[in-house]
Amino acid sequence: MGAASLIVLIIAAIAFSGIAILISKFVLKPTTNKQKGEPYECGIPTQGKTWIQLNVGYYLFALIFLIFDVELVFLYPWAVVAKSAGWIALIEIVIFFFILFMGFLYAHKKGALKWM
Amino acid sequence: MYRETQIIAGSSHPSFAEVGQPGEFIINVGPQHPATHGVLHLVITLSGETIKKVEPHLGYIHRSIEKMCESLSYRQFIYVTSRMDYLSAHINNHACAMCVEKGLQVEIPPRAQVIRVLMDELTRIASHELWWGAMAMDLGAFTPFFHAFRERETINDIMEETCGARLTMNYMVPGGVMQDIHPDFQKRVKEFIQLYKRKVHEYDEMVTGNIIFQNRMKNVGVLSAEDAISYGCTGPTGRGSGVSCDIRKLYPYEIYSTLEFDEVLETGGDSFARYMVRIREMNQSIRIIEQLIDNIPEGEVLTKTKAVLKLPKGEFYTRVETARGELGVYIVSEGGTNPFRIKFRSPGFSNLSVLDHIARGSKIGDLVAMMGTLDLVIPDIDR
Amino acid sequence: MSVGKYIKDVWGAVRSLGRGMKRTLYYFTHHKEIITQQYPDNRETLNLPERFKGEVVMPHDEKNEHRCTGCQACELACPNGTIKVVTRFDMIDGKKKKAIDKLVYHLELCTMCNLCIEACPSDAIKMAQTFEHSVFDRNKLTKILNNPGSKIMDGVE
Amino acid sequence: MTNEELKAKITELLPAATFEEGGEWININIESKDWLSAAELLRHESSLFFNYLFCLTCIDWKTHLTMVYHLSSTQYRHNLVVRCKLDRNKPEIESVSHIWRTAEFHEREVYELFGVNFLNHPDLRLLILPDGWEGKNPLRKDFEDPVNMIKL
Amino acid sequence: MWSFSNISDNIHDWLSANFNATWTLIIEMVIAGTLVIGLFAMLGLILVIMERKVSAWMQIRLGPNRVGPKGMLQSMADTIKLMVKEGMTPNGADKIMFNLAPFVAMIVAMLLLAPIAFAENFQLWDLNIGVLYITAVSSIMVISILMAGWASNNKYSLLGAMRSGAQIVSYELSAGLSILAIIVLTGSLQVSEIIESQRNGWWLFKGHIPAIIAFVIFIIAVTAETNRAPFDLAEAESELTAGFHTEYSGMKFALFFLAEYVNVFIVCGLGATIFLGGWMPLHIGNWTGFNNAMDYIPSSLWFFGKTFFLIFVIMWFRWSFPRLRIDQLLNLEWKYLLPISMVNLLLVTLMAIMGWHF
Repeated sequence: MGAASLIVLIIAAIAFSGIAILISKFVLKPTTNKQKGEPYECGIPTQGKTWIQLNVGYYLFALIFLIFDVELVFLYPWAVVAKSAGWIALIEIVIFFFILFMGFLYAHKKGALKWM
Repeated sequence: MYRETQIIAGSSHPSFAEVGQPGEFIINVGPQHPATHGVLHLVITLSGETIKKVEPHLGYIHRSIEKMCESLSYRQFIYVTSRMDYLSAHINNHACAMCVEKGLQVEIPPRAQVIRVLMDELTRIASHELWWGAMAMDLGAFTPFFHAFRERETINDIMEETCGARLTMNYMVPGGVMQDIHPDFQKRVKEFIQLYKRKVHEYDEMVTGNIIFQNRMKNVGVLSAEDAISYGCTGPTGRGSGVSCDIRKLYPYEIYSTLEFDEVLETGGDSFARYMVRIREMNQSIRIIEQLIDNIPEGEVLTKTKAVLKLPKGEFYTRVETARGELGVYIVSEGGTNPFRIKFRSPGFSNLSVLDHIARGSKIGDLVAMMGTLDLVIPDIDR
Repeated sequence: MSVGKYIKDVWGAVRSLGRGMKRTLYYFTHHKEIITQQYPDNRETLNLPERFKGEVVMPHDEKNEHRCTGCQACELACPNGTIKVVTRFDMIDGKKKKAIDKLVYHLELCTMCNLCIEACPSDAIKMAQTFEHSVFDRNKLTKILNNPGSKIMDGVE
Repeated sequence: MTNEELKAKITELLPAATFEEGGEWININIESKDWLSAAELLRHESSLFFNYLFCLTCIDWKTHLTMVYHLSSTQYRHNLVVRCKLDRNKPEIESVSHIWRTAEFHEREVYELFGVNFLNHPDLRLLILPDGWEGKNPLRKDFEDPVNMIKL
Repeated sequence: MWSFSNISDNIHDWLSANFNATWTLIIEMVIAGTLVIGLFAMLGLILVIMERKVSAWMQIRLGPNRVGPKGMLQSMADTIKLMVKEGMTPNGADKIMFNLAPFVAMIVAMLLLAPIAFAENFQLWDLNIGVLYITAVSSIMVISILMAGWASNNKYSLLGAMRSGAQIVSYELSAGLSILAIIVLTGSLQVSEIIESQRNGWWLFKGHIPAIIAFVIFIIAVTAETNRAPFDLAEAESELTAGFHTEYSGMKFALFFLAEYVNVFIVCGLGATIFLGGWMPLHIGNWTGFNNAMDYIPSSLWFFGKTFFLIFVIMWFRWSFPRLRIDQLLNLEWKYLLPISMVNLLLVTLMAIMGWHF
């Protein structure tokens, strides 16, 4: 069916979720009370702000990931032709991995991979 | 007869009014949290995933058992203590009955002594089984919980047959035990021992030997021996830190001095050591039961006591080893039919107090492992 | 970390996980190990041990007679006021004789501690093996144990 | 150490303490103002070495309060009971939570249930009772629970 | 022989005979959309009951057995229950983001269906970079989780979302590398070609040990990517109650739930396609009789059979293991899976060049 299928899928997803939510909206009468809308924190009112700056630990992995994922994208076209390119491909990838691994080791040594 | 009391707990905590550094936030774990197994409320200060401070807030199910006991007679108050540490109800009852007997200065018949010890050890196994399952569930493995319940239910069935209840038995009374054991008791206990021996290797396969589990437990919540003593940690929590604190060995009561069993000690002090202490303790309990099950002496199970018990003026203290640690029962008598004051030194209360000390600097996931291995039973803490 | 130790670590980890998976697969394929009880369906075959403490009952014989003398030992023994004995005085053969009017039992307060049964000198009450106590109205939990019109058995003092 | 040896040793080290007969363990009475120094002595004196406080509680005698400390030594396995009489209207005693860490929670419990004020306690707040609970101390003998369920 | 491709061809022929090209396309799109929604709903129902039964049997329980024959309609009842629940939005939440997040999750899960070959010649879009497409689109999933976690204005949700962010992006690397190991052997990213290359045997068997290592790493990585236990840190019910969907209720929660299960299905389908030959029947060497017998089983059954086997394996993990801690999770990825899969990729390349595989 080709690329048109993507449109079908997106519409299907929206329709499915939309209809499901709408049905549940129609089926019941919402009730309200004071506590209902409070964020759940084991039944205790939450203290302090929730939307705060978070520890850098989480983001560091995103950064490292970014670097590695870009390398991974390079690998896809290489992988397709690797078999036909033969030894050149292997040598190339060894060099590529060597550099990548050095970067990895550097990150490891710097403690970027240790959770803080 | 009933009136609802309005208790608004934890509405404002002065020490937490101001929030500390940026990136730190305060999270409430409990009273309705899957990992607290009851209504423990922990206020945790977090920085990212790292715990800066843990502060327990208690009292959600505080029934003031100590006050209640002051208005109950020496026969009656024992039933309340089953509701303290409900997982080792027999041992609580045992401690209270022993304390009253100490005051009355009665000897209990040898048959009752053996039955009491047998029941205690069965309770200990049942309690550890539940702890094992619940702790594995806290760490995210659901299956062991059900496997542990299979063995635990067997014990509960045995209890039900003899004592008539599965959890809060009120079987031990001053002077002995309430009823003689059921005729099938010995057979059923032997069957249970067989079942346990057949299944015990599964504990190792499912949890103990599992690499994920070991990594979750090792070097988590390390408690040194000095701190364990200073914080009053007893039971498997203290013994995991290498503190010899088994009351059954140190201050033997009933027939424990004649029995062959080892005090289980681990030196790691981390969660894994506490875990291993309990696992090995179950084997020791099985060993005690095996020694006794064929050697229950014949005879009476209940010494004749007066219908209304009166303790002489004085103070009486007994210490027993429950599944969680040292339980102390302290009765102050003024010579009347009711205790003047009763204090229960519950093991969970002291074990909880160490949580803040060992949890600082670890992750949220570790907190669950620590709480699991401290084996907190909230009614025991709240009493 | 040497490469050898690295490989050994990985192998050890895989093996320990494999053991756990073997165990769960065993139970997955062995349905006879299942321990679930089909509770409301197996009501007929459900056997509770005779000592099971369900609720306090007062057995009556076929002549509608019970053994309770109204001595109030159970009321005194009860730690939380579950039992209330209401007595009256019957005139039997010109003598005043104490007998129970009602024995009120609050199931909602009862903790099944068995102390009343131990205290009873004439074995008038016993524990029943019932356990399905839930009702929609709390008042239904307050029970009167003696049957209407019942009287004390001969020979029980 | 046996009880007699212990008694002799304590008489020597704590002349202010008075002994009380009864019970399986040595009982001593100490003035509440002497308690902190006595506690440090009991904990750190190498021949006594009471490093384990296994029970800390309070008794309301209607005329006065008594703090009861059950001490034990994990090294010598001897036990000691220490009592301190407190004024019922203004109960005050030094905290020992820096000597035995377990005292911190137990003292908080006694603080709210008996109203004993522990001086120099690091964090003397309500532990069990709900916030805003003031003045009434449930385990005092004159405390009446307005919602007491059972009247016997 | 009965097969999906015959049916779809017949429909297509009938439509083109009766309508013009535009209408044919529109009607086909409508049919496809309905089918996809049906597949979605069915997958949700089947996978939920499957999970509950698998967990029950592993836990020596019976599992749901009251609704329908042997409890098979239990998930239907659950759906109805979720439908009549109120899907509420908490007061302090970012309302737009909060309500958008389940939609994003669903769209991502739905989009992933495009290149999956359900049977012989039965595929929505056989694009030439099919595998890359799946890896690319599936990483959008993390956005919906982050949206949900952040918008909820709940600390548990926020922590859960942050965890899953770090987790999903990390495990994508080793998942990608283990897929690449097979891509090196096939020399194509197109799903149909990958399947075609396994006509004489599945890559899991043809690729010797490196392929098996790649397969194991792939399974571990996708378990982590779909937030399934033992890597369910985003939900971690004993630590964060329910993680990023703590505040979701009713149908909005159900959509996340459904999306998670469909994601599991898709990654398992991808695994089945790459390692186990997709809809290719099992052929062993030159056992002609055996091979013919295998051919007789419809291709769709082969695909679903393999996929459900992999789903079972992932469920098996879930009910066997405890949860990892966040730093251990990332250690596992960066210290073990990534280096191993890199070395493995080199091995596979060497193998491909030397022609050591069959």
